[in-house]
Amino acid sequence: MNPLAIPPALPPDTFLLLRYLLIAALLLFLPFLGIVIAGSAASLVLNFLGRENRDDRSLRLSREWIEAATVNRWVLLLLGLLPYPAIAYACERILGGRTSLPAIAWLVPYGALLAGCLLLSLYRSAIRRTTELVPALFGAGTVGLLAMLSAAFLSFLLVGTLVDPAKLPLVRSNLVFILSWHSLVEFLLFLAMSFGLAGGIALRFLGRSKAGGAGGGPDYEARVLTAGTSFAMAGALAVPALVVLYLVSLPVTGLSTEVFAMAATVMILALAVFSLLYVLPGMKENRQGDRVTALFVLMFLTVILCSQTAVANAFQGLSAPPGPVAAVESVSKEGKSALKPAAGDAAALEKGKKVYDTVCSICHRFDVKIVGPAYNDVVPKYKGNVEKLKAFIRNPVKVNPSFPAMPKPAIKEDEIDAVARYLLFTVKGGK
Amino acid sequence: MENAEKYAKVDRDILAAMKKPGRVYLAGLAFTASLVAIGGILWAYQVRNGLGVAGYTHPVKWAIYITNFVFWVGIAHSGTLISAVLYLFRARYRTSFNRAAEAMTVFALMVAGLFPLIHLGRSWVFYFLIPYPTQRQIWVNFRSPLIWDVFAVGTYFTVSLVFFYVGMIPDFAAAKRYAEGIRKKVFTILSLGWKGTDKEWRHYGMLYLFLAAFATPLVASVHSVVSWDFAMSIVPGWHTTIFAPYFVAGAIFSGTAMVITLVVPLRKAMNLHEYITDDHFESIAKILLFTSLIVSYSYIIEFGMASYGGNVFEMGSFRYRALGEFRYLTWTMIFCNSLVPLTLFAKRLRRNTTCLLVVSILVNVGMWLERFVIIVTSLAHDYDPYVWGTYRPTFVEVGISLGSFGLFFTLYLLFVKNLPVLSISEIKEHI
Amino acid sequence: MKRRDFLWLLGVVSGSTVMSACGSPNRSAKFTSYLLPPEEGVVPGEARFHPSTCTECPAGCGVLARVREGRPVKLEGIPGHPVSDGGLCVRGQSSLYRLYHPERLRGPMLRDGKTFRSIPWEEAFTRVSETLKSSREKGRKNLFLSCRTTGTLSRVADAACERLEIGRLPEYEVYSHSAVKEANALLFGERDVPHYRIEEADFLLTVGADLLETYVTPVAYTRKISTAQAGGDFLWYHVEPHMSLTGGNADRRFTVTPGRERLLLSFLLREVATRKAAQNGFPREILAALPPATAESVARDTGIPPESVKEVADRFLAAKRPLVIAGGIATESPGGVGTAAAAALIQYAVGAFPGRVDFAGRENYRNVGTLRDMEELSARMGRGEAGVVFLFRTNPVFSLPARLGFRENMKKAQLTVAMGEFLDETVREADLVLPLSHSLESWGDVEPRRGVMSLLQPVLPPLHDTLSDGDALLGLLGSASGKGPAGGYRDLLAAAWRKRLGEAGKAQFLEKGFVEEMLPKRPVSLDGRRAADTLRSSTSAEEVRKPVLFLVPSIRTFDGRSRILPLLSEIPDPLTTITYGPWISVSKETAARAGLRDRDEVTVASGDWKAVLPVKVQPGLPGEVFVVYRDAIPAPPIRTDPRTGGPVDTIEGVRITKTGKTIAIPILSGSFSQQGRGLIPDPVHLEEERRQKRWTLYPEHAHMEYQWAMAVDLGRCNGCAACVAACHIENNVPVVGKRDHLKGREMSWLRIEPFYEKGEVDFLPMLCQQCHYAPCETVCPVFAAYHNPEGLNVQVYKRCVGTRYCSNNCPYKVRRFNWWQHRWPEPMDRMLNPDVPAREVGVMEKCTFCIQRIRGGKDKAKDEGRKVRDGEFTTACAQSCPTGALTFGNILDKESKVYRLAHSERAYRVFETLGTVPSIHYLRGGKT
Amino acid sequence: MKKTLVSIAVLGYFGVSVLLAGGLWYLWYRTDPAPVQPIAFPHTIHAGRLQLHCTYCHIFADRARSAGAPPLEKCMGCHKTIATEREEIRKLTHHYEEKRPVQWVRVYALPDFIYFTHKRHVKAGVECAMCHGDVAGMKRVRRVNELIMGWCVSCHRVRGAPRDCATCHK
Repeated sequence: MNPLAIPPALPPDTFLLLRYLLIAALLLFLPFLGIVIAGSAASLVLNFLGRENRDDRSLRLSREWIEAATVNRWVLLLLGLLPYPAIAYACERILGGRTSLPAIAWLVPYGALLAGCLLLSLYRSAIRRTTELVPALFGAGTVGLLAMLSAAFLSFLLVGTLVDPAKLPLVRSNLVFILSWHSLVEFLLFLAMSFGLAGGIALRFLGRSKAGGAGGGPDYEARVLTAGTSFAMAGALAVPALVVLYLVSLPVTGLSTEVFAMAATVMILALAVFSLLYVLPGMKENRQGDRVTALFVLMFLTVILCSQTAVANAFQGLSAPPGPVAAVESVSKEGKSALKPAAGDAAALEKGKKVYDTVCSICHRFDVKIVGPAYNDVVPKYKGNVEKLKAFIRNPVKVNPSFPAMPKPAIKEDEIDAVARYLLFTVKGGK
Repeated sequence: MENAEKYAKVDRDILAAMKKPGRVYLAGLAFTASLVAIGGILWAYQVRNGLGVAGYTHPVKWAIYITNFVFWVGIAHSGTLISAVLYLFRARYRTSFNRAAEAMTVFALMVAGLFPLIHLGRSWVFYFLIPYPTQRQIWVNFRSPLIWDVFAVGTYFTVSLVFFYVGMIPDFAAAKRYAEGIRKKVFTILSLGWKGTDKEWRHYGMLYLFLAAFATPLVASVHSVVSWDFAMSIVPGWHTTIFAPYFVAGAIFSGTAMVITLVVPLRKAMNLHEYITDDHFESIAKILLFTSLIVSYSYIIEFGMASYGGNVFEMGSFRYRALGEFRYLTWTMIFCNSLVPLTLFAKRLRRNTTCLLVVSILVNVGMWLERFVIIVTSLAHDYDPYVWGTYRPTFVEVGISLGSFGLFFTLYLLFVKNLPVLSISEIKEHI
Repeated sequence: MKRRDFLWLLGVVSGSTVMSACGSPNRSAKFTSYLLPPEEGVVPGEARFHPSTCTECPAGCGVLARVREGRPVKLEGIPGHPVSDGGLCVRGQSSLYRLYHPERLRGPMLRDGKTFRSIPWEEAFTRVSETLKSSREKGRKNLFLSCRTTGTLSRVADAACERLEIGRLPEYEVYSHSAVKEANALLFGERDVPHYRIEEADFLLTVGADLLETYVTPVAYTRKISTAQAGGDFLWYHVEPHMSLTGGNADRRFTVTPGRERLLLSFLLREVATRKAAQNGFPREILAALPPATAESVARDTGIPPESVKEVADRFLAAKRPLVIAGGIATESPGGVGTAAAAALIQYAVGAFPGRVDFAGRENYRNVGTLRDMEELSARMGRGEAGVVFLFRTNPVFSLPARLGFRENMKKAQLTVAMGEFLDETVREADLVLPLSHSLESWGDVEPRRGVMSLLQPVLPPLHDTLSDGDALLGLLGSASGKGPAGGYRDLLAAAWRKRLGEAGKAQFLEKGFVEEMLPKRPVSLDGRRAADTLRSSTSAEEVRKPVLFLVPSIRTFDGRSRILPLLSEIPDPLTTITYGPWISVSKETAARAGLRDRDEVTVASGDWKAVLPVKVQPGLPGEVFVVYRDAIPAPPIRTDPRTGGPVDTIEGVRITKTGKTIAIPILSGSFSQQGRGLIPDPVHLEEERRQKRWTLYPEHAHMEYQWAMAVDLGRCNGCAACVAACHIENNVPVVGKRDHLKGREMSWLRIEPFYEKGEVDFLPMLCQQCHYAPCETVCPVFAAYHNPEGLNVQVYKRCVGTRYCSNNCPYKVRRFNWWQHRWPEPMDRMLNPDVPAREVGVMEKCTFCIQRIRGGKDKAKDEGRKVRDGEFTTACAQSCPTGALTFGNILDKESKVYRLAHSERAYRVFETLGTVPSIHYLRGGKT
Repeated sequence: MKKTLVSIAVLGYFGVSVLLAGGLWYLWYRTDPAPVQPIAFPHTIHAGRLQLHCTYCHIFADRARSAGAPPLEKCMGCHKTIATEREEIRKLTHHYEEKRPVQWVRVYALPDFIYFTHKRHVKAGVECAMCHGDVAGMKRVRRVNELIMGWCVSCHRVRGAPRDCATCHK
């Protein structure tokens, strides 16, 4: 694309719509992705440990957790794969003009996502049949997790490009410039919240089923409690530091008081989680699953809004001006098109045009009225009488009450003559 | 059965070192700590006022700080040498030194790592030296030996730290049985749940061997790179091909000396006579003697090359080194590094720890002087006679250097009281 | 008038042009909009040049003041100026420091016991006029003493003195050249220094006159000599009793026994008269008056080897257009007038008048009085005859010998009114202090030489509450006589100029900054008898007793008036490389005999006068001869020459005693010898270096359009250090002070290295060599030092972390490190060149061929869609060089001057064996 | 006991991070991208509705390093007669009559170690809006780009403009 061209402006409302679309999609996408990642990670680890030291409770927990995390494979595919195209579309449109990312930049994460979903669902169905996994399936799960992680990270990189429009022209020429600290930090923040959320889910849903089976019973519940709590706490405690880092890593143009406010909100939410699970007495015994989950979902919402506000700020005022250049051009063109100079006074007309451009055009145009009236309305009144027009220009008098009196222009006699001729010549019906 | 007792005894003897500290120890600690404080204050003073407070002059723009850097990196070497290399050679006497040596390596590197920063004109922008993607879109200059330093020393530090830690894992396990309170907790965590099963020992052996093999080449590489700081420049007196082997030998020389300087008192203070015997000292002394001979040889070569090289600048530089205003330092250095160690040809002296202590201390002094002489004299009289100058250190440099020694010994004292000073597991092996 | 408003406006702006150092300004950062559109052609951020005249010494060289945002930031010579022709000496370059000096007088002050209290100008004037009246009633005489004044100012002073019945005393200059004037008066009836057209001579013999340093108008002489040398067959012999920079630069230099110069000259005169001038009617009685002498006897008396005496004589006779100039230390010793007379007669004999020596364009020293005049003044004041005594820009308390008791006698006057810029020794003693503006703040004109008028014009509004010289005088006149002339000094000047030059001429004068009237050459008539008497009367009674101490003017401080300029004490003295003095130069043999080494403290005594100074051993100095610069010794023990009334600056029979202590003085040179390292190589050595082949592992630097290079002609460089000062000012190089100099931490980017080989001195300007394979670049870990596409070794100050590795690895040691955060005291900070950032503490800095000028030049060229033309712009050092020793240009351009020079057979590079391939090509000097 | 300690510690940690965020906010606020000007000059009217070209007022944009603010005389050229009664115009008139230059608040500023010239960029065909954004659409001018090195370098890369450090670093 031509580096000299000023990026065309998106119509404001389109921009707005796109951002709403983006927010909605992310809101569907991220928490879900988070749950899946954290849940499957937990499940994998538990499964491994369980098999290592023959611990049924771990195995059970691992199974329940992956089930809770990926409600079933359809949901997995649906929520995992549907919102992404929307995100891609929105970003592409917003970027549009500044740069267009190569398709690969969009497809790779999508592929990763797809693969992740499939592998994880494989793992899930396997673990429901038997907790004693064959290594292959366990491996499948692990790879799926990694795929999910990478997908998440890549999409953060892509969405992150929006926050730094100044860098966009580079992105296409060499993709490495997508790399940015704030994407990384945001990703970490996302992970923290995901683990918190997973913990909340665990507290809410796991270990409820009184159905015995291998390793049920109260100590199992205790186990769930500890696991869930520690996840939620870890998430909550990690959040504030990461938020601060996030603020640091945001480009300055992205900042605004709102952004800071939202950041603060996130911290407060985290604090709430902490106090629910630790400070407030007796809260720990009866599980706080639903509350914690809610809080973390709220955090997700706030963070997404926060980053989108940053995007909005970054793009504010960055677009083509409603070309005054173009306007001036058009006028002069109009001038040219109109005047068919007779051999002699071509020079004079040129001079007149110069005077017009430098002096008169501040207040007058031919077609529109700005400060002063449009020439096409007033000049014809002189019926081609140069002297009369010159006299007016020499010392203007207030004619039309609806306009301020014209100040005495600081131009020399010959210039007055030239511009007067030019006007009379140019304006249709001037002569 | 009786083995068990022996093992228990070993545990007790060695861990006895970690009993409550005595007055002398505390006094020593207080002293070294105060040195650190002084050094810190002086550094702050220097940062605030600029490097002018140091004694630098126009030609001599590197001096004591770089001397200390090279000195400490040199000290660091014996650690890896004694533990890794001797481990590979299956040298049994190593067991009594390796822990002390490894600790020394790590601490010496910590101290050494500070000096490049202290010596920077603008220490607050040290991060310019680290290669990372910044918004400025500019990288470090990989041609510069200083960058090689950053990598070399960094790698070396990481590896020796890991080596040090891995070596201690079983001992932590042992130590946690005797320790109590917070210490027990820490040891428990550090021992990574070491149970001492055959499987663990098998893996452990593999890992340790690998690390040893991995660390060994570093012995050569790191100090070669450090020597290239000088050899790669065109300063007469620095620009020599023999610098790499010369410096490596020197490093091992000084390192070994430092080990002796540390272990002799250590053995006395914690009466570990039956674990650190005179045979051990004798074999270490042999290393000392050997490296001393190499170093002396390098001296001869240096002066030889200067004299028959026919390069007027080189000649001038070495004439100044030998006869200039720093000649006393030069000759002291030769005395300490080349003559004094010759006494070790006598077996009786090799086995006499006091004698060894004296020699080793002198060698340390000598080696420090060597670096000083090489750096300062070469700079003071280089190419253009007009800018020939001299150098006198100020209290700032002296204070900071003392501070560095303080830091080193503080760390070391803390080490002997808080970690097993001998490799329990290996001693047990050799029982 | 218009520009002054504009200046005023910019004055407003300049305050706010300092920007915050971070990318986004904070709320306090402001910028100002003009009230009126700036006048045509004025573009903010672009420099403008305004012609004016340098007033650092009486020579009156033309300067172009480079003005940015209403502040002069650099002074450069005006090309084509009749005096300096584009040259400017080290003092001239530094004189910006005088303008912005923090210790300048800020307003009129009245003595109040021991101290002063500041008063408004009106009060000052009224007080003066009242005292004038009262003293007249008391029958006391009001006196006006000034430095050498010329042009309109002189006339105004005369007029004012006449109107107010103030006795205008002969002007006072430390170096009044009274012996030369006296001789010329006796012989030709012209009491003045003639104008020497050295460029027209083919053989120049100088006796004692330090043409290149301070003698009458040094820059002019420097230019003339280098023009003559460029012309081809030109020889320059120098005879002097000590060792001077001038001597070091002559083709041959002979040391003569102090006070015996006369004998050599009269021998020469005899030779000339008998062999050459006999036919063109040279008065016989003069020949008769000459003491009989043979080459041998002269050699015996003067201590110059006979063959040399012969050589001088033969050369002189062989020359077609010979010229001899006697002056300086040779004429300020006993019998100086004899020396001067002999020289003048030789000129006459060889018919140098009026072609090469012309009184038509005399140097306007006629009104300058002698030491005797000052004795009288002091005596009159002592007798209480003096009423109001005006001391106008002069510092007699410092420069007059103590025996005159000037300081004490000042007290006896009714009111002493000191007019000057600083609170110097004299001003401190005065009762009333009237501060004067710097010449860059005031209108005026000077006439340094008959027929040459040079303009003084303000380039910035006065920094303090001061008046220009003329306005101050007019103010006095106005308040004292009730009615001064209408309008200020400026109108008066305008009128004067209009009268002298006419409207057109005036306009041209204002634009060019000078006018030169072509005066007809004036032949002289010689009074033979008086001449003969003069020669006879210079008897052998006028002998100089050794050991002798010479008080000589210094190229850095002239007669001491420039010693307040901080920059000048940072720039090393060319011969000794000492920056912060004072010191006494001692010859090698004397030092050896007395066991003196550099920095040893000695007491120098003569009669009841004594001083304590550190020693510097000076090669080339004859035994039993000591040299101290005039600025080092306040109230020096100089005698008055009974015949001329001028000063005798040779102190005879001094006693030098070693105290055993040492005094720390910064001697920058680590070695006066090249240590056989061929910095200034002999051809042989050069050849073998040339034959070396070398190769590199790194990719070659590609230079597309430009590769900047410089040629340094060691044959032309005379070590005057003007370039050093220029570099300092242009690049905001800080003045770091004595403490750092003692540690060898000087900051100058450009230094001049003197190297002595058997008494002869060679100068080697050393600046960043801009190597093609630069050792500094490869070792910088952060690319702060890198090679730019135009062949410069650029230093990015903001990127530098200060490892100082680059400096270690630089064989030329031309990189300077900021050991401290250097600050410029208000108002000196206004002197900073906005195109160059002030470096932060802890970064390395260096010469980059004035990259800001390169940038400007390329910008201009680009606007006009062309490449930079050769010589379109040049570096500050090259611009300042009075002899044109430095040539800067684009070496890729085969047509350029630098290309030609770099490929001449004289060209070589320093330390070529190292393979750094510098862009600076030195041209081996070789005394012709 | 232990519990309270831990909770205090954690609360402290939260507090610190909130404070840090506050500090960052202050830092950002100090360099407000849209500062209030002594005279509320609306670019929306002049550059927007009247469609005056930037160089009409910023006359030096294509001639010198700094684009320059218009001399008050220029403003008065029109505002002697136009909209004289408005509050802001009155301020302007006062300034003009009292010969008191207006002290505008900087929106963009470069550090003093940077050499930047508008002329070169304008002549290279960089539209003003590339860096200053849609000024015509701003009632109060807002900084739309932080002039940080990476930003400059990016553009120089894309356009193949010189990337020699000495191009911009004094």
